[in-house]
Amino acid sequence: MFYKVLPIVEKEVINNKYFIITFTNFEMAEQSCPGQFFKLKGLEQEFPILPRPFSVFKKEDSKLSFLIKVVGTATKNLSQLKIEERVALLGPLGNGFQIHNGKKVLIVSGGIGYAPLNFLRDGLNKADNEITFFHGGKNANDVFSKNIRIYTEDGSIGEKGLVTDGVEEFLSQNQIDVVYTCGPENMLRKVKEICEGFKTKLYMSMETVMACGIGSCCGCAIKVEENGKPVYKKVCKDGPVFDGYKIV
Amino acid sequence: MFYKVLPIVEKEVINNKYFIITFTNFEMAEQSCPGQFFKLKGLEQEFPILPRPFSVFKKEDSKLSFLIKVVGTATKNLSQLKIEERVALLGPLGNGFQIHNGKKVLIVSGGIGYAPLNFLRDGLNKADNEITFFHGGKNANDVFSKNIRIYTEDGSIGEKGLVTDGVEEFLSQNQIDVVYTCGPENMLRKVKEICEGFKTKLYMSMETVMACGIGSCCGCAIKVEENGKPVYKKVCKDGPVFDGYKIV
Amino acid sequence: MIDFKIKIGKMLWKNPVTVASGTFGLEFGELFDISQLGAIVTKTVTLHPKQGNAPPRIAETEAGLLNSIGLQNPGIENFIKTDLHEYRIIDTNLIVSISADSISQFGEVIQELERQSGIDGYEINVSCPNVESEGIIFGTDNKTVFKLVSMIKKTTERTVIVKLTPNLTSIENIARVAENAGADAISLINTVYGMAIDIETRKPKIKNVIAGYSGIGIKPIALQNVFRVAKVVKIPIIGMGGIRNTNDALEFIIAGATAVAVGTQNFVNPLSTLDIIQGLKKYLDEKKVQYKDLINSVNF
Amino acid sequence: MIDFKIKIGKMLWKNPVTVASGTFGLEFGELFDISQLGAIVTKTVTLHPKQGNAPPRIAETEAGLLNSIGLQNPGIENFIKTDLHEYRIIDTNLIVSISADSISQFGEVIQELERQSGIDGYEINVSCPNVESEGIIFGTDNKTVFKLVSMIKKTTERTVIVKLTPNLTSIENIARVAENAGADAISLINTVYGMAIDIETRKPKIKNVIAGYSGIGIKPIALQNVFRVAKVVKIPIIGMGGIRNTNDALEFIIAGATAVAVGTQNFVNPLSTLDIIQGLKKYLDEKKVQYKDLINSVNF
Ligand SMILES: Cc1cc2nc3c(=O)[nH]c(=O)nc-3n(C[C@H](O)[C@H](O)[C@H](O)COP(=O)(O)OP(=O)(O)OC[C@H]3O[C@@H](n4cnc5c(N)ncnc54)[C@H](O)[C@@H]3O)c2cc1C
Ligand SMILES: Cc1cc2nc3c(=O)[nH]c(=O)nc-3n(C[C@H](O)[C@H](O)[C@H](O)COP(=O)(O)OP(=O)(O)OC[C@H]3O[C@@H](n4cnc5c(N)ncnc54)[C@H](O)[C@@H]3O)c2cc1C
Ligand SMILES: Cc1cc2nc3c(=O)[nH]c(=O)nc-3n(C[C@H](O)[C@H](O)[C@H](O)COP(=O)(O)O)c2cc1C
Ligand SMILES: Cc1cc2nc3c(=O)[nH]c(=O)nc-3n(C[C@H](O)[C@H](O)[C@H](O)COP(=O)(O)O)c2cc1C
Ligand code: FES
Ligand code: FES
Repeated sequence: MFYKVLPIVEKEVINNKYFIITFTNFEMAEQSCPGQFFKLKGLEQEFPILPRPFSVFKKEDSKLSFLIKVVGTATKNLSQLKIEERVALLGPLGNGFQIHNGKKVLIVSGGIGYAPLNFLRDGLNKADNEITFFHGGKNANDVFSKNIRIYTEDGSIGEKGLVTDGVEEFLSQNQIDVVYTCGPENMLRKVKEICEGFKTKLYMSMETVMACGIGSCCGCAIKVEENGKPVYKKVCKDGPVFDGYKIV
Repeated sequence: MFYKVLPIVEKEVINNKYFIITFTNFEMAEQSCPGQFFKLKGLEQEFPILPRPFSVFKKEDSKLSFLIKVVGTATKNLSQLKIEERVALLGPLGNGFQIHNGKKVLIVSGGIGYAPLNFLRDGLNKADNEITFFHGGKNANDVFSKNIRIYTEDGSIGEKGLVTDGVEEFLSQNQIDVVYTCGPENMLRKVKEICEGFKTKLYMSMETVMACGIGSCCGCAIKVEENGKPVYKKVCKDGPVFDGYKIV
Repeated sequence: MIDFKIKIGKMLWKNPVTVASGTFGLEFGELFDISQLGAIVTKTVTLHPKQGNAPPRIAETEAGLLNSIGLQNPGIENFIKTDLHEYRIIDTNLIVSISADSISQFGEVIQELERQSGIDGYEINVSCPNVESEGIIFGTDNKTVFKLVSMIKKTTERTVIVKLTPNLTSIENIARVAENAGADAISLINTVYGMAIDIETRKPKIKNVIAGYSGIGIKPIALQNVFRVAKVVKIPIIGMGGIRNTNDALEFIIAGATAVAVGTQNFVNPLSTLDIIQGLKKYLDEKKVQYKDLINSVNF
Repeated sequence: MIDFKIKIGKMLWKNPVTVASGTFGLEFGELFDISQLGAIVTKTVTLHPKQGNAPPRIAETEAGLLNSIGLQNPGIENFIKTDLHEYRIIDTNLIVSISADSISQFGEVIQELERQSGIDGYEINVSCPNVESEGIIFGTDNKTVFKLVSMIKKTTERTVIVKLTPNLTSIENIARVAENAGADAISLINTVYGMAIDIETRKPKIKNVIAGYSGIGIKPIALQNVFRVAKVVKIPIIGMGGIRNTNDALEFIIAGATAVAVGTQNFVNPLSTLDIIQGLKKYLDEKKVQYKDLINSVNF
């Protein structure tokens, strides 16, 4: 974990909702694993106050990229930064995805949930997993790769429907060991329901509002089952990836 | 007095401290007199909260220009706006300079105090006054016109010294009816001292922190002598121009 | 057609939006038709003229405003001769904000105003020191508030609104006391005590040192005060503190305010009250909610 | 060489900068050498483990942060077994923040801690309800504070700091009471009550509804509290509330704080305490002032 102020070295605007920014830092990149995240804040941007958490989307040598969706002020502010402008980064943070070797895995991604799963895919590939990647979005604007199975609510690209429709079908026809997922709450709930039926392993990346991001403030509590009892865990430190079946 | 959101139609960066922005609005321009001011705030700029007061620097038909010095956050924010970006304007506000006809007048300007005096000069010209214009600044960067008598503290342009040095000399050699002045507090105090000796009329444009700008909040109080007694006047409404001898 | 007429005491407001005392004046009439407001609250007036505090009286902080105007006002007699004449012909409710040094002086001010027509209500500003009890702020002392409000209620048939200060341990207690003493409504919050220092000169940014803090920085504080008071009183609440726009106003209404007042934001956008009136209409329309169902509707 | 060693009770601090309870933890040690701080204040610990409040516990407002963590902590026994072991080897002052439901429970916590070495002081967090007196917040009741602090002073030789809540009518009174009861220092302010509502869902943004407001939006409030307390007590004050940088820290010191604590800003820039230590040195150097001459030096 490091705190550094770095200039943006690359910026790619995907469409008016999504963009990618890239930083170069050897130490930060070296330590980053799939599922981990950074807190980011434009150096000159006073408000909103809290740096926001973003998953590592891609790592290439010393380069770290973040895929960001504009949803409110902090993300809008970040979207307005230009190459060379400076961002304060804290990370890598949290526990990433557990990567098994040589398994049959399914990745289920919804909307911006794609960000950590994109990086995860690289990790899974290196560990000789057989990967199927499902991604769902509202429309073509929410799709970041064509190389995977796509569902959109309006059918503007890929299949029309919810990504979870495809998951159900796929799991009933394929023997899958592990499911990795990240996306909106409703989708996660549905994925969990489906996976329960098929008894796959299930890793879920969760979101809560964060303050410190490093486990000090207890702000990011989430209720998780532990030894049969519900307890509060810290999404920033104990997660963001949890055993999906343990989320209360 | 109007409240309008207008796009910047012209912008001139004089140097890294000063810039001029121009708006077009017939009604606002029509009502504006020398010495009056507007409150300005970039429409998308939430903090600082209060719009800031700026004197009318130039009026040409429907065009209103402001000469602005970057001193803190609000002025920095304004300096970063580009043509077409929108600014909320409230004005014209306050009582401007009283303009007499056919007098011998001296204008004494210090730093950004030049802004209202530049517009004043046009008004005085129309009323057949014989004008001498003294301007002082720290260095060449604080000088906006070469057509006048310049003093700089470092001597980088014009005479080396304080503008008030020149005023003393000038008044002792010339019969002047009216002195108009705007600038830093020390300068105003000195100008007053000098003018007292020569019994000229003296109009001073004053600055205080302002909230409403229209006379409602009593926030901009300044102590002024009235009927021999000190009373609080509102710089935004009773001023910003006052009889210089009455400032306590 | 959205209907959001509300009742505050004996007053019927055409909409729930007004202005916070001291942040508004007749000057705004040059910018818009101020009869469109649900009510107008005047600057606080006192028995005798007050010249106000020494400047600087205003300073901006990172997220709000500090002020220490010191209730500058021409005194009740001049107020009646000048401003009141103009205010009373404006076709909306007129609420005169008043303050005094002692309970009896409050009485004198009200008596003067009772002789005048065109006034619909009084807002009792209790955020100032009571010379009769060692300068303790009226609004922090339950007994004094009870006596004061009871006395005023006996003196007038007009609507009596008590404006609370947030600078105390229990806003609920003082609100209950005001209600029990007969207050028709409560408005809150007045400014929060605040201070700022210029580190170069080491001077306080406000000459009077401790000042009143207003604006967006106090919104969370104001909201919780409104919410807590709404739980313990039945009379309507006029909520204020940092309201800038429709969304801010909605938070106050949901928290328990029947009406909202705009203060500091009048200095930023003098038309913001109108924007809020429009914005509330739009929200009610889009959400298909009745205004009265929105008030005090926190969804736990 | 700038010397700004200060004394807080029996503690000698190498510089006047610490952290606000609950906003810091051993994790920061991965980012910088936390022995550079004048002192470390732990999260508040209680006798029994506390699971904390239901989420959401954190929400950002326009100019600050709302939190309602609910004092989540592993309880004193686990604290001693885990965190304390790591804290005590760090070469700076260790202040354990404690809270309890009753005076006697405060006593039990202190007794546990008294058996442990490596602790330099206690910060008594009195911003929570006292079950023995109908849930009234300890820190708003003069008598309770007097009893509590007197009891603690009898139990320990270590430095006792009382951390005040600003949510009361007179911070001066409670500060005086704490001093009279023997407190070695006062720290202030704890969070201000605040609230925010999501207007789409009408849900409170914090599950627990009323929360603690911190960050830059409370700075003017914190400053005036420090200023007022500095006028009435002789013991040192640890000032906090919205401090982000050297300039903010200087305001507190000029207002009367002997030391400053950084809270919410730790979430923004985890190294801000170090920046402030450096910045203060630079200011003293440039202005050629002694640190002690800066404390409580408002220039009227
Ligand atoms: C572990 C983690 C990884 C994430 N990875 C990505 C990513 O790779 N790409 C991406 O676009 N988004 C990601 N997010 C979500 C991203 O953090 C939010 O979209 C962002 O904080 C919104 O800020 P805003 O000011 O633009 O919006 P706001 O208007 O402030 O908030 C919109 C929503 O964002 C969330 N949010 C607000 N403040 C915080 C905070 N302090 N901490 C966390 N969430 C907050 C809340 O759910 C809120 O309702 C991630 C979140 C978490 C917790
Ligand atoms: C009637 C009048 C006319 C003016 N005309 C011009 C002009 O033509 N060009 C120009 O560059 N400047 C002018 N000024 C000064 C200008 O308003 C300030 O420089 C500006 O407000 C600074 O804002 P800031 O945020 O950049 O700086 P800050 O860091 O906020 O403040 C720097 C200084 O600006 C002043 N200031 C701060 N807030 C306010 C406020 N709300 N109202 C008034 N002053 C404030 C204070 O003296 C403060 O110390 C005028 C001021 C007044 C009162
Ligand atoms: C400049 C100024 C002057 C004020 N004068 C008064 C006053 O005379 N009487 C009063 O009851 N409140 C006064 N207030 C308080 C406001 O009415 C209001 O309660 C407070 O500012 C909170 O609202 P806001 O955050 O929207 O400004 C004043 C506030 C400001 C900013
Ligand atoms: C997330 C969070 C947790 C806190 N927990 C505690 C706590 O356990 N004990 C305590 O005395 N104060 C606690 N506080 C209050 C801070 O110590 C501090 O008094 C307050 O936040 C004001 O300082 P700031 O504005 O710099 O954050 C907490 C504050 C925050 C933001
Ligand atoms: S955000 Fe602070 S503990 Fe997770
Ligand atoms: S700024 Fe409000 S009266 Fe002048």
